[in-house]
Amino acid sequence: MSNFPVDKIRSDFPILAQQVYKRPLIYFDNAASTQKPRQVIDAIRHYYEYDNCNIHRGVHYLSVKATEAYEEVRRDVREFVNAKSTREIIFTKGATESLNLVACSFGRRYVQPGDEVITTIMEHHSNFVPWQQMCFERGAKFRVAGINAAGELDVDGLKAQVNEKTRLIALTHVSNVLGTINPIREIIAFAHAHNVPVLIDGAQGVSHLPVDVQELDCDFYCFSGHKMYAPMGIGVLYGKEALLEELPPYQMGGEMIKDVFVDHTTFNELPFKFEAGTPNVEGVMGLGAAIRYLKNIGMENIAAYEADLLKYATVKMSEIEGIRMIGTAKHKASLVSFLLGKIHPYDAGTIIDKLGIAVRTGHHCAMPLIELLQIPGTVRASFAFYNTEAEIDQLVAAILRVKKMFE
Amino acid sequence: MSNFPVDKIRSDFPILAQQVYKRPLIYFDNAASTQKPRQVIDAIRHYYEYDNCNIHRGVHYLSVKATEAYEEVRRDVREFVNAKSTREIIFTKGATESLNLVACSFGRRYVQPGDEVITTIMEHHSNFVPWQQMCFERGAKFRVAGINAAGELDVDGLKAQVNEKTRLIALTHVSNVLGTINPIREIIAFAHAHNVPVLIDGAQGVSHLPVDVQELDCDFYCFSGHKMYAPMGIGVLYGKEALLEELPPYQMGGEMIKDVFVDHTTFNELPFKFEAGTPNVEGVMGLGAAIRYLKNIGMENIAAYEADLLKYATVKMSEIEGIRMIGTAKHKASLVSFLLGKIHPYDAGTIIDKLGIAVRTGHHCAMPLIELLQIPGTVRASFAFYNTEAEIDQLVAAILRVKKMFE
Amino acid sequence: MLISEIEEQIVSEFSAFDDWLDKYDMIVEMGKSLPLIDPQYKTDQFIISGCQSKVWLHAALKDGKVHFTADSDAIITKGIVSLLLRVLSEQSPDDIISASLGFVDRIGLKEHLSPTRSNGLTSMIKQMKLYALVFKTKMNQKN
Amino acid sequence: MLISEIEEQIVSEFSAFDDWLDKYDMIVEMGKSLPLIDPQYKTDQFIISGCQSKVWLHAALKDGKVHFTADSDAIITKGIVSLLLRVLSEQSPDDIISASLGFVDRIGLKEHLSPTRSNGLTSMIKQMKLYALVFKTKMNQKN
Ligand SMILES: Cc1ncc(COP(=O)(O)O)c(C=O)c1O
Ligand SMILES: Cc1ncc(COP(=O)(O)O)c(C=O)c1O
Repeated sequence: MSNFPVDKIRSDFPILAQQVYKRPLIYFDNAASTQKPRQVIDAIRHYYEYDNCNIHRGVHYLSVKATEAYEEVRRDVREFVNAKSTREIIFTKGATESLNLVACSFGRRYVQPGDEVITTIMEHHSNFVPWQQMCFERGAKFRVAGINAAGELDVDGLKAQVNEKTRLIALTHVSNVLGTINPIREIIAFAHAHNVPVLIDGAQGVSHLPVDVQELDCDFYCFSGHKMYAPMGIGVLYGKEALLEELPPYQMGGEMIKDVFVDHTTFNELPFKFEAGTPNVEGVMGLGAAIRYLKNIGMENIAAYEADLLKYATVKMSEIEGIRMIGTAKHKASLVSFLLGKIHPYDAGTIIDKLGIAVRTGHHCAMPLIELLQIPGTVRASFAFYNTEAEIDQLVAAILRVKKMFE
Repeated sequence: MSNFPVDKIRSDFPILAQQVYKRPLIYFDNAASTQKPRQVIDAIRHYYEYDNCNIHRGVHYLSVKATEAYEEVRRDVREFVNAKSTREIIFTKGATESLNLVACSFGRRYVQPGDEVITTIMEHHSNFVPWQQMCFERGAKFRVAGINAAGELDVDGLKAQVNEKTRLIALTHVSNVLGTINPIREIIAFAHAHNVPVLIDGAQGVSHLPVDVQELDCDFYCFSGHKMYAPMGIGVLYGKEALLEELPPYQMGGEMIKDVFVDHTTFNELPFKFEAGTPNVEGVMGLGAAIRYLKNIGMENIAAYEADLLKYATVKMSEIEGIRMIGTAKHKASLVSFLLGKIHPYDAGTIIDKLGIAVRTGHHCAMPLIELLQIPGTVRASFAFYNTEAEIDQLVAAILRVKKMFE
Repeated sequence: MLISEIEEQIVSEFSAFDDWLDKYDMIVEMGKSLPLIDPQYKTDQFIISGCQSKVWLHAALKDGKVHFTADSDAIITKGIVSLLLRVLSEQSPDDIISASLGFVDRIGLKEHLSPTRSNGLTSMIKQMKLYALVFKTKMNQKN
Repeated sequence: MLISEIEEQIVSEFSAFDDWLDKYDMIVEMGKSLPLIDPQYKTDQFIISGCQSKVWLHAALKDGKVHFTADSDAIITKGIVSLLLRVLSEQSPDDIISASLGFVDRIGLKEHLSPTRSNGLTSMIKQMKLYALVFKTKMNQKN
């Protein structure tokens, strides 16, 4: 931990120098959205000052330059998650769109009445509702795997739900409420043994852990740029080429089209087939800069530093009387959800905020989980590699202040 | 024309100082995507340096601040197009997504086998293929209105296609190939007299003309930020509240959700009902800055200046021997599409580019129109209010050079 | 007392505090002392759901004045609810409908009433005004 | 001649021009002098469609060498096609498959072969190598 260059890293993030309520900002809402390093902000500015243009199909200088830069980032993303081919990397506007795209196109292609789709009770709404609604629409059965008391996936229960009618398993890499890192490799191997493809919601995975989609052997992997230090409005869908080839296109227009006639239309090849409309080239430039930034630090180093932060926070916070940690899985990403006695998360969050610390409170878009746990929500502090132990100490002090106030 | 402050305006656009092939850039590809003023670029930077955060549902300082800024821009957009209520302003990733959203949700709600949808032969693929495919899927008839020799919509022909089975008319405000400004008010009035709602593709309208959706009385109006000096990855769908209320949601997840249970989900109110996933707050901030910038200059002034540019270009270019103007409508926005004798657009565009002038060549994502005209595409110079007559003179010189080279 | 008078009163009470913590301490106290709502009204039918905290609201018309009772599962919300009740309860429908409630802003709690802050309080005010409107319509019909 | 030798030849021919306009003049000339493709091959079956210009390509195997003929509706494309034919036509399938075609970059026409430039030329090279591969397989089967 001592040789992780956190001071240098902090100086890359202009917003961390910001004051809120006359106190230095402590930003622990990273699971909602991460802050952006100078390198990403500069990449956006540079793009608009020198290269901005609509891409593909243009023959002029800027268009060729912007197109090449855009496709270069596709290669960077391919490498970042170790996909086999750039044909497997689709740019979307975010994880939610990636998930909706697959739910829609996979559903239309493969899901018939009586079929089944399995997800889990710890999913974010974005990986729950698209499947639920698609199943309703197509007359399929929507199955939901459970968890144990520590907030770990009931893997045996999930496996027991797999049968010959199962068309897909959609589950999260990391829970955004519990922090639980799911044993996705094991589940993928099991599912494949039963010929069931697996989609991984990597929105909370890719910013914390090195991801290798070939090693995982997952069929789809979805994530958002804004949760991995890149701009908003850009996301990625990774899919195995053979599967993506089979899926019908999702939105229509732009580069996803090959030929249009009054009575029919033919579609472009992968990956363009799924990229409708003028793409968010700016977002892609920013994503490229973010990936270069992360590569520079090293995902392994980030994971190790964040694991230390999590350990530190867990120890320090567990010492607080009356605290209840929500999510105590053995394998956890760097976030802590908690409740303080009978204090409502909204009350706690309001006071913690006034002390300059940004935490998130509420159901974190995972209402089925919150309902299962029969709690009013949680307070969640989620750490990034620019956070420090000193900041965690401040959080502990703030929590003590909250307790004093409400108890 | 003389008192339009074009020099001052040009100095707001950093990219216009850019050199390509050692020549000052002349950017005439504005219909594909416009350049961004400093004010927009700075708004993005400021957002990431001071306010960046995921919005809605957060109780902490940054989240409240970013949410308020986001909703403030919704009010700005409402005013910009004069919608009745902010509930009618949906943020999307672009015109293409807006159009796909309506095609999908409207189709599911209102289009049955045997019904009909009317569009026109001059549509951009993004306002053609979504309807075509939706009609195929739902067993509806896809009808296409034609044009006359000047590239003007055959309004009588379109009216004659309206019958009791017509569910919607989808047409463009301004053609991105021909420049034609369609008589949408007349068509909307006619359609409403037959109880048919009308969707307007405003991607090429909103940056050139003052738009008042209440005065037009259109039912939907769609546009992209990046074609109106705002960032990429952001767009708008305007829809009449009563209609939007009736449409089922499109993508699932995020703020569009009210309550989720394992066996059902309820959805949020307008406008949130159609905004799934973490929104592109950055894009919205940029859109707000762009709208303020445009308001400052005045859409009337912009329209007048661009009309002068168009007139100048039309006169000067018509003097070129062998030039064929594609699109000579009486009401035209500031773009010229043309062909030079038998010279292929690709050849012309390649040489014009080498002379530092960005024009677009090809079918401009309007293949049905290009097919109808039986041409290999066009060369298109599309003007923005930062362009000048002197730049048009250079284009004329470049065209003469092209003719010398290929004839 | 007039709504505007009560608002002034609250503003002057709060002006005694320099420190935001003291302000919140006071709100917490007020939250704790909010008269209990009749349990029969603490059901889903009377809930005003925000993302963060639940608010239950009930209203009755007595002698031309609206009598509100309310509760919340979060104490800060409850404190602000109690302020709203102090201002709006026992007032005439007309006065409630036209109340601007600027005091919340002036005592430095604006963010709790921001329409973009999903805490149910904005919906609560909307609901209170709606009740007032319904009562007003009823009263007019009787005349 | 070897593919690499022809490439060198072209590079040295082009090195005579300082001005890009002269380069393009030369390409236009080459485009105009490209031998006509047999009209029976100028059909949709032999088209390689890019967004910008159409390219028609035909290939035949003669004495272990591939004989290409091609055409395009755009003259610049045709000029570059003629360069590609000069390099790749009458070569063995193996040599075609392994050709790197770095000359296009070296003579400053790189953008015309960029895979992101939708002009059909990239697909044309792909198609030429595919023909070579098919012929190679055929030849091997015969042996
Ligand atoms: C686990 C998980 N999945 C999906 C999402 C949705 O991501 P986005 O809102 O960026 O589309 C989130 C974040 O909100 C998340 O935490
Ligand atoms: C008339 C018209 N409609 C729709 C679009 C699609 O816009 P976007 O690609 O920004 O979604 C365009 C631009 O490409 C257009 O010119």
